[in-house]
Amino acid sequence: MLENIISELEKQFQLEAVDHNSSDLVFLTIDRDHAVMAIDLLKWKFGYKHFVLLTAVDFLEEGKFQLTYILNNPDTKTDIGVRVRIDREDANMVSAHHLWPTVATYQRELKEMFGIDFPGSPRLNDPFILEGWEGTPPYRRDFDTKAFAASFYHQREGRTTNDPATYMKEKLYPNE
Amino acid sequence: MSKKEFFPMDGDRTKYPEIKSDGTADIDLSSHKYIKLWHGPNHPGITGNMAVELTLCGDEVVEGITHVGYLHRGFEKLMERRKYIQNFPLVCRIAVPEPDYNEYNYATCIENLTGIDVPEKGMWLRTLTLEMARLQGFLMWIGGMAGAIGFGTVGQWANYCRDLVLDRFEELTGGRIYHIYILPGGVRNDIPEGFKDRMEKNLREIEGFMKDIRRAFFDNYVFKKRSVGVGYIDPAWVFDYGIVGPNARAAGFKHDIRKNYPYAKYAELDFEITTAKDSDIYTRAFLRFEELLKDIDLIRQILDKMPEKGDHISKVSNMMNLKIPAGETYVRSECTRGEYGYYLVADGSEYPRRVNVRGPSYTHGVALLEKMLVNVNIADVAQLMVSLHTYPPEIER
Amino acid sequence: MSLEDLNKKQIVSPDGEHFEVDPMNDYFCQDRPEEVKPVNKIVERFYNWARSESLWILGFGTGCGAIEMRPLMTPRFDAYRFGVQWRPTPRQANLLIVSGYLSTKTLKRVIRVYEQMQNPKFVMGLGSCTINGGMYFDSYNTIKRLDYYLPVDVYVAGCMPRPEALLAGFEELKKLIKAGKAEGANEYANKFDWYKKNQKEVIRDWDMPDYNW
Amino acid sequence: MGEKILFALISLFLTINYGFLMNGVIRKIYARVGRRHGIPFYQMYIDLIKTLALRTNIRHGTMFYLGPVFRFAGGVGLFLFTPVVFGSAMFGNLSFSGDVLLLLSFQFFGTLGMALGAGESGHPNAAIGVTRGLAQMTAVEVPFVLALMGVAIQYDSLSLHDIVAAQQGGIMHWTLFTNPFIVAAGMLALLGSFMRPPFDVVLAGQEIPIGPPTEYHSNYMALMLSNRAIFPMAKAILFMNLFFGGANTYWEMMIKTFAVVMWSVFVGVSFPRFRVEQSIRWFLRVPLILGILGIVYVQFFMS
Repeated sequence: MLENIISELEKQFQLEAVDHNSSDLVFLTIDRDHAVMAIDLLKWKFGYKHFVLLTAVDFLEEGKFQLTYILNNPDTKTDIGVRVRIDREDANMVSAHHLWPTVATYQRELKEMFGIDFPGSPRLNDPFILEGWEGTPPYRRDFDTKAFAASFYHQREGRTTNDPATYMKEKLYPNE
Repeated sequence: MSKKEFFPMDGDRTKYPEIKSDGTADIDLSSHKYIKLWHGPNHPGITGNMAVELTLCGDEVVEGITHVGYLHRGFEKLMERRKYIQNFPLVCRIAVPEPDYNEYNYATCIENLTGIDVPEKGMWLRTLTLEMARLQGFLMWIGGMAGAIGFGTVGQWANYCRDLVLDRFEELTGGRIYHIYILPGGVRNDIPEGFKDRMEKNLREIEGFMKDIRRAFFDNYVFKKRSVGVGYIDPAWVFDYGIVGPNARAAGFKHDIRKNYPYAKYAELDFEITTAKDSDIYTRAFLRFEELLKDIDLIRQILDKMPEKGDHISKVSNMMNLKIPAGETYVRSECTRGEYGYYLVADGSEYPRRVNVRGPSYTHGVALLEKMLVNVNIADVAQLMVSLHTYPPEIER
Repeated sequence: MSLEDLNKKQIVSPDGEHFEVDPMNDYFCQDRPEEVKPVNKIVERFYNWARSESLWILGFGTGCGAIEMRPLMTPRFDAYRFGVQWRPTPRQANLLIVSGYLSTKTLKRVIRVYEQMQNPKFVMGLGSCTINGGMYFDSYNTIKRLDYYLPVDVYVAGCMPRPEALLAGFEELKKLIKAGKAEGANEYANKFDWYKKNQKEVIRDWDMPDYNW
Repeated sequence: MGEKILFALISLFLTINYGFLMNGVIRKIYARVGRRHGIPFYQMYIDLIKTLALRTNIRHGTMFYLGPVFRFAGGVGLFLFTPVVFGSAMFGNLSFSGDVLLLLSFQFFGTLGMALGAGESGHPNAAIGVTRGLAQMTAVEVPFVLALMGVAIQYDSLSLHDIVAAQQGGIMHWTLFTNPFIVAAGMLALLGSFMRPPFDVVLAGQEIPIGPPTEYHSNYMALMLSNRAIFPMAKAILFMNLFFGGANTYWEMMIKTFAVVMWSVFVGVSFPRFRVEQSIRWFLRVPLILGILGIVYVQFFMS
């Protein structure tokens, strides 16, 4: 089932990688410019009409963001994850809000939390979750939340940190 | 003078507000025809800590904008800097009314990527907790629904029933709200002795209350008058707006993850997908009520079919510093609000690269709610929100 | 609300009348809060008894602790027995329960709500996250200790605190009020500058008046 | 005359306390239906003291202050001109011939005053609540006035004293049995003016918190709490006089008013609330028809 769709897609697009997670979940990697077209095709031709989620993964070491669109076909009960690698610098992506109105919400969140731009997406620049945030978008991996929290907020003294494995061993099984 | 001219606001209300060419509503605030009103965050008629910015024309909402983020703690960021096992206390706090779904999804993500097996009894116990979580979630929801239209009596009864379920949760897991019961490889504790009898006693009491609630609430003239025909969900919106769960089933979309994508032990249980037609507030409420009754039945089935003996958790070596090979997976389950999904990306280290939570409220509470708020009476905003069963922490995490 | 809304502006009434609105003066009271000393000791003791026996909670669920509010007010735990009631508007409430972690976005609303409550007013911090950040100690969006931003009378520890713990918290608060030690409103007035400094350090887009009544 | 005023004040004092305790009992009943223990029955007094004990208060202008005063005055006025106990010098109050008309205006007086006050408070919730309240009150007045007219026609008098006098001499002389239609219309109208579900969208906690009293606190709130004690009592006494044969002793009054109030309480615990336009439509259907039937009955079958 999924193989047919993938071979169909391979005819039209350059699939960079195909990872079979299980019999009904497969992840594809498509380049930035063709990804939304492929999603369009998946939606209208192959019946992947339920949009599950859109999120980004920060691969700081490679200088890339990975956008993941997970689509679900409720009839065949299969999922396809479309992965797109985009540059971390000047991150932007083709908007997919014309396919599902609800995608605009995900794109608003990604814009705010990762700083990924989706030109043309409605209300993209309205504050969504954060208020008055300045500096690095918080979900980027180079934003150190602990250092930020320690310097920005008033802390109560006396907090200690333990390594869970050794601490648990000391407390619970001191003789082992 | 015709009736239409005499009552210009009568007739087809969907024409107001007029839509401009760019798709936004034509609302001129300086014309003094409109009132801006914040429904929340400090408002008893709001589901959790979120806000809806309403523009009113008379008693009618012409535009609603959802504001979320009041509960944002940055879970997905915090999870990236904790080890896999350390994340279990975090994940359950994403959705407070039903924390077990978070634990289940997250644990299953880890199991999928590492190949940890779950023993038979562990699976049954997981199914039990998930179903109990659904039951108490629906009970709380009925309380909220009744409260949203000023029916405190039913709200009290429903919360009384919920406390009975929480008692059993406490017995099974040790926690009232947060359980941290489901771990990779199974569940934390075995089932206590005599649990089944006590559960049965509670279920019987709840069923008795449900009979009363059905008579007092769902057969209530005023409630029907208030809710029939209000807050209609067009079946055509189901995919556009990512509607899942009872909201979609009430619109006629036969989709239940427990049945369509059987997880845990649902394949061995006997139940049917509840569907309805013409999703208005009453239909959705009644559908949830029917699901609640089915949950009671399912809990009985689970307790009957659960094996007496067996391990509840498999041995996992080096759980504290669990390393997961690079890979990604998506796991879904059916909570009271619909599809609850976890997307986990592992990069081979002891820390997850990314965990993304797909809360069902994410689509219900923002895009869909904003659409449905238009042309709704201001008095119906609260019950509309409750009937969608939005829960803000899922939206912002 | 944004900062621009606070600037002076011209408004045309429906009759075509022009008039100028200065929101800072017209909509808000700019006066600082002032300490109000109790007048008579015996009367005050009687009043304190009444205050302690009639706690009106503001119905503002700021965090996940709000989920235990329903069991608290419903048959199992029934806080009404102790004169604890629930009020939807800050004007009539005198007890603010900060139920759990506060993101900076909520903190702003909580400060406004707190300032709209009338003296005497009490604050109860619920959960470990209001005490020292709890499990969100490294979160970039939640405050780590509540007492730097609002005067807290009672903390209820736990994550999350059970309704029994809350009832115990009410009893503790009642004792404090009866002893005349719950003077949070006066403390807020006395240390107003300090509190405002702390609040402004955390809330980066301060787009409201310094004191909202 | 001076004696009369003194007696009226005494009966006001007694009845306001009865009202406070009654409110406590009502909340207790609400709690028991919801399987709770409920607040102490004397909680209303503590609340009153506490609201008076607030150290600061915000005033939004003169009308804001006068709103609760008007409301309280409306409640007290309604009470003072209603004979509490028939034929008693002590509890006869300032009843005079034609007082039914005065009571009608006192009914609305408080609501109007509250509307002005809440409007001045500047809170949108208060304004929305007040418009709802006025609209609903107007709809409630229609069956109520019909019932009142029916009673006035039936006994050929506009004096409550005469109306009660005409109902003496056994239970079968009560309006309840001589003309059940107008009593039904009046009792349904009573539900609307008591601000309990299903007609309490004015003070709805969830839909619009909490309507007109949104901005009120401290002394203003205390006045409104007192009004909540006296106004339903006055209303219940009025209904008792109109429909249930008045009272010959204070105890009889207490029992009868308790029954009248409980009627609204029992309806209140078993229904959610209507939207305002639904409740207006409802009042303009069933109670209105009953009221007209009652008048027709009085006109054509009783004379």
